[in-house]
Amino acid sequence: MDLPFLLYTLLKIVVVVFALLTAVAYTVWFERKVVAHMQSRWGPTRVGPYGLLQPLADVIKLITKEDITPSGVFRLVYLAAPCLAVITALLVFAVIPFGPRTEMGGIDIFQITDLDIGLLFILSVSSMGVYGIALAGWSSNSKYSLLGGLRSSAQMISYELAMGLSIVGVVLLTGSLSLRQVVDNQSGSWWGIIPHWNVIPQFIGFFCYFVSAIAETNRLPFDLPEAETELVAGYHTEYSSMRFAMFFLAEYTNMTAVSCVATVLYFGGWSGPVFGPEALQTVLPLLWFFLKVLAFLFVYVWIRGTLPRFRYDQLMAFGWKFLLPLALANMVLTSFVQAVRYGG
Amino acid sequence: MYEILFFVFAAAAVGFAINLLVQRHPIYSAISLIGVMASLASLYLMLGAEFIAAVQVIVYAGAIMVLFVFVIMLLNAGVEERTNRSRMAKQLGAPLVVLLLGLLTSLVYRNFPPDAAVRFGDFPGQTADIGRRLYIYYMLPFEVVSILILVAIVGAVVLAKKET
Amino acid sequence: MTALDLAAILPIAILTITAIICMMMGTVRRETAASLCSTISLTGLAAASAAVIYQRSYSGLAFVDTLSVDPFARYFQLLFLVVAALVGLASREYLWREGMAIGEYYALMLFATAGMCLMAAANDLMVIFIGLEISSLSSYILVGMRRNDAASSESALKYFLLGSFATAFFLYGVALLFGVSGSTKLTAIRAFLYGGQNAIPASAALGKNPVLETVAMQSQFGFTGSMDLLLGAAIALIFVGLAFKISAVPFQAWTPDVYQGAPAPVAAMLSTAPKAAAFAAFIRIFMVSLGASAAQWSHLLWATALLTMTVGNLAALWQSNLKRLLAYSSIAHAGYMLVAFTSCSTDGITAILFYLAGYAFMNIGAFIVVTHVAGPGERLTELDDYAGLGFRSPALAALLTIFMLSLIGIPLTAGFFGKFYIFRAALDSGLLWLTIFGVLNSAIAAYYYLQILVAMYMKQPIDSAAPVADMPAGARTVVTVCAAATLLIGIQPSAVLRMAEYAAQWLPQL
Amino acid sequence: MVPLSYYLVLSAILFSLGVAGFIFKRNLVTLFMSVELMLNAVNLSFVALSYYFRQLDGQIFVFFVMVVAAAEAAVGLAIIISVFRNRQTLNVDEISRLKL
Repeated sequence: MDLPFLLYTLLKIVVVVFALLTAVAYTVWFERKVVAHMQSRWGPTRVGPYGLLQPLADVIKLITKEDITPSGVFRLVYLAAPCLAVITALLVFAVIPFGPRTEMGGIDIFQITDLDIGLLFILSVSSMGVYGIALAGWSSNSKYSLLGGLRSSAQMISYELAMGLSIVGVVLLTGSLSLRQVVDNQSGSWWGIIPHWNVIPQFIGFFCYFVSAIAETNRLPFDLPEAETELVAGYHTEYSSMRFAMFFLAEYTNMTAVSCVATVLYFGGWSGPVFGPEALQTVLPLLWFFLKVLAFLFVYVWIRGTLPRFRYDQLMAFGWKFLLPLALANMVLTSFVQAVRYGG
Repeated sequence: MYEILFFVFAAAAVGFAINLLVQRHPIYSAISLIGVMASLASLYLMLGAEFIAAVQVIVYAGAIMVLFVFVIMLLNAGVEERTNRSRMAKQLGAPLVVLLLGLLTSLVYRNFPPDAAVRFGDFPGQTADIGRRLYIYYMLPFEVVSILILVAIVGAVVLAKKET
Repeated sequence: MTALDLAAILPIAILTITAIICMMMGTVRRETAASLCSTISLTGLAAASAAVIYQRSYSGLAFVDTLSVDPFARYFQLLFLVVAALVGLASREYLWREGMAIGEYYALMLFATAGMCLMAAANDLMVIFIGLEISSLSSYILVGMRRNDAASSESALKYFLLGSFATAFFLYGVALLFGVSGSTKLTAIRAFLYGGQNAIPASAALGKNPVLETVAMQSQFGFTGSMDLLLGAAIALIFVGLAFKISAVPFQAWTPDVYQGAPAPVAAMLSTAPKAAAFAAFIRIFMVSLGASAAQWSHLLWATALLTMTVGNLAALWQSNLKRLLAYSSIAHAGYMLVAFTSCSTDGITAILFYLAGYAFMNIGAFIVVTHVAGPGERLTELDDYAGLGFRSPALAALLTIFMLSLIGIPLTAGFFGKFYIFRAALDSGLLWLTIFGVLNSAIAAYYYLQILVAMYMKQPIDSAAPVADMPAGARTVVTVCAAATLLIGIQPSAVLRMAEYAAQWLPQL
Repeated sequence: MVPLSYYLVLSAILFSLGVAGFIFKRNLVTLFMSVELMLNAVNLSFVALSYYFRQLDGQIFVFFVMVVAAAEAAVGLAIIISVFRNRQTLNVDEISRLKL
């Protein structure tokens, strides 16, 4: 392992994290604006043009607020839980390819690292995400937090199953766990019009993935862990200031991560029409990728603005009795088709 | 470089394992065990077992330990008390454990050829090969563990469900 | 999938499917569920037995050397199926009486049987491990199925904790054995230990790896001097894991508590089938793979056999609870079987197989009688509850007498020939002292079995003792069958003996 | 370059620590976690030996051990919950029948 490689990788990480944090801040703005317009309101308008500086103001507010650590909490875990939530959310981006392999000094600049087991890496990181929430709920030593934490850990392990199984369909089509190969496998089109995206053969898988992803990120209509009407604010009831902001950050980072993964797995990643001069050709894939992710974020917000919250038993029944069998059926069907196609 | 990494992760694993023993609250023990598992996953990576490393995190740390944490939270388990019996266990068990430790380590250390060394990248991870081997040579165990999982589901439901 | 593969997996597949059907019976009304489930499971067990018998025309290794089709496996599989049928039939009314989950009970029992069948036929430590876990997990759950009874769930917990602890030892032993030989296949390990060849099959090696040959060489050279120590550790650890399952001393501590807390029919099964399965794995691993180092492990067996017999019998002397007493007696009987195992000869193995069959009938019979006498909630299990049983219900007492006499080893019962073959095999192998201790132990054992007979026939019933109700049909059939089989084997042992001999002869000679 | 035996020694140490936990700890859940630690130690041995033989059987064994551990965890925790319902305690010593 040589030094330039290390430095380049570090640089990539810094850039991605910085861009990501900015993007997340603006996702909040985006959500507030979209929901507001859906409800015939204006949303943030005062800070900056169209309220564009609102995220900045929010960050400043959250940082400068007093950080209260309630007495009676399990201190170490209480302090570590939000960090855990953020770290696991950020780690997913280590394997996401943002564009085609573009080398600069022998190093791919559009992906931090291309793991052979990229998909498994994402699954393993997201399976660790539950600890941040569960431990936050437990360590707060408050009944609302505890119930929120319990709910969330049950919800997340339940929907993780459906998520993992729905991804298997894509793996079966690709024959690899590397995200770059998944995207490469989706290049080209049928009859020159319909792109080779996995969402077409795997629409059931995509549906399962997206629904369970929403549940995994604890977003509406699956946001029971923080259902304010029942549990005050769920697992982060006792948190304030920056620590609260970290949960907030983790949630939106997770949303972005899930959108990125959905784009890569089902919507051809960066693939899209590429034209024009060379510089444009390099940048266009990034733009397509960005637009696709943005579309997913819009769907997220749209769902939030439209659907009511599930009841807890409905949520569990939906996950176990509907989504899981559906994902299983999709997996069996896909493997059957693949076996017939490449039967030997 | 890799020597350092090995020693860092090995020390982390042992440290977390000792912490598991020392901590009085089960949730801290659980967190320590997660630490052990994460350190082991890194060691698996260094041994070229990428797939096992990922599965270690997904299954062990991400599913089994979540279940543990969940149950600890559900039962609201408190700090464990020390009772008379535990003192007795200590006096009887301590020499036994030390004996076991000494025997196992010396045996393993002495009897494996010292020139067998681990070089990173010598045995690159072969997830596809594992799959192929699993489905061809180990088809029977692979199919049969499904019975085991079914047993576990039935058992968990029978034992833990509410009275009807 | 070849015809051999199909024949090898067929009994297990039938059992699994039957179990799943039983599981779905949770949806029908409780009144019908019990008889329905027992009928279904009996049908399934009969079909599985037919499949086992059908296997006779095949032999060899199936599923790429992971499963062995041979008479040894078949003998054990038939034994498990018979035990499951007896226990299943006997617990029909019991489940209803105790308000337990019926469909799940039968399903778990069949799953456990499937796991044991797998253990008996496995040719790969991995498959043995999985079979062991299937049967153990099912047993843990069965033990704890009387959920509202603190004793039941506590004994399940104890069984579970110690069981998984022992499994970890077993696994570590497997890991070391894998380290020594480079394979988990029993036949490959045997080839390595006898021939000194590294057992990595050519198919396992990844073609693109030039290092492989040198590594294989290295390990071979590296091990020539020190293999014995590592192998010894592996044997000891595997021994610990399996000794727990057959409840050999000093790993017997769980047995009385678990048998006492478990539902009585489950205890009847635990004392026979899983023990037999553990013996099957034990014999197969040690005789097939580790035969080359028999000199090392036969000493271990000698000491364990002696301790197990003695501790089991001595502890049984002080018991007043019948379930506990039978538990200690089952420890002692495991000790007798270990005596035969110590001889490491075909005769010894034959004796174990024969003994297991006879023991299954007498012990299940005894446990079912105890189940019935215990009454609702299993309250009447003390020795005093049996006072005057000979007058209160003579038939029940007579049956229990047959089982007790057989457990003592009185002639004309299965127990007599069982002990006879065991001690003869031990004497033939020159284990004089062990035989003497064994006979002495049998004499001690007679005391506590006779104690029960004394209570039944020579003590006045306590006034408050309610008359024992008539035995329900299912249990009555089972007890009758068990008594008949005990006597039949005791009078005419040749049929079972021939089967046992045929099975034992299949094993490689040491 | 780390000698292979270091990995195996680490595995032996972790295994012994697991045994120690099983003997010394009093909380049921922690007891069970000690068993999990032992299984993890064994897994490390398998992976190291798999590397040593440059062959995947060891890793496949680990895969099965993980499945078994998951099944065991489900059943074990269900048993612990059912004991807790009857006894309202997780201390081994207070569960009278459990003479470990």
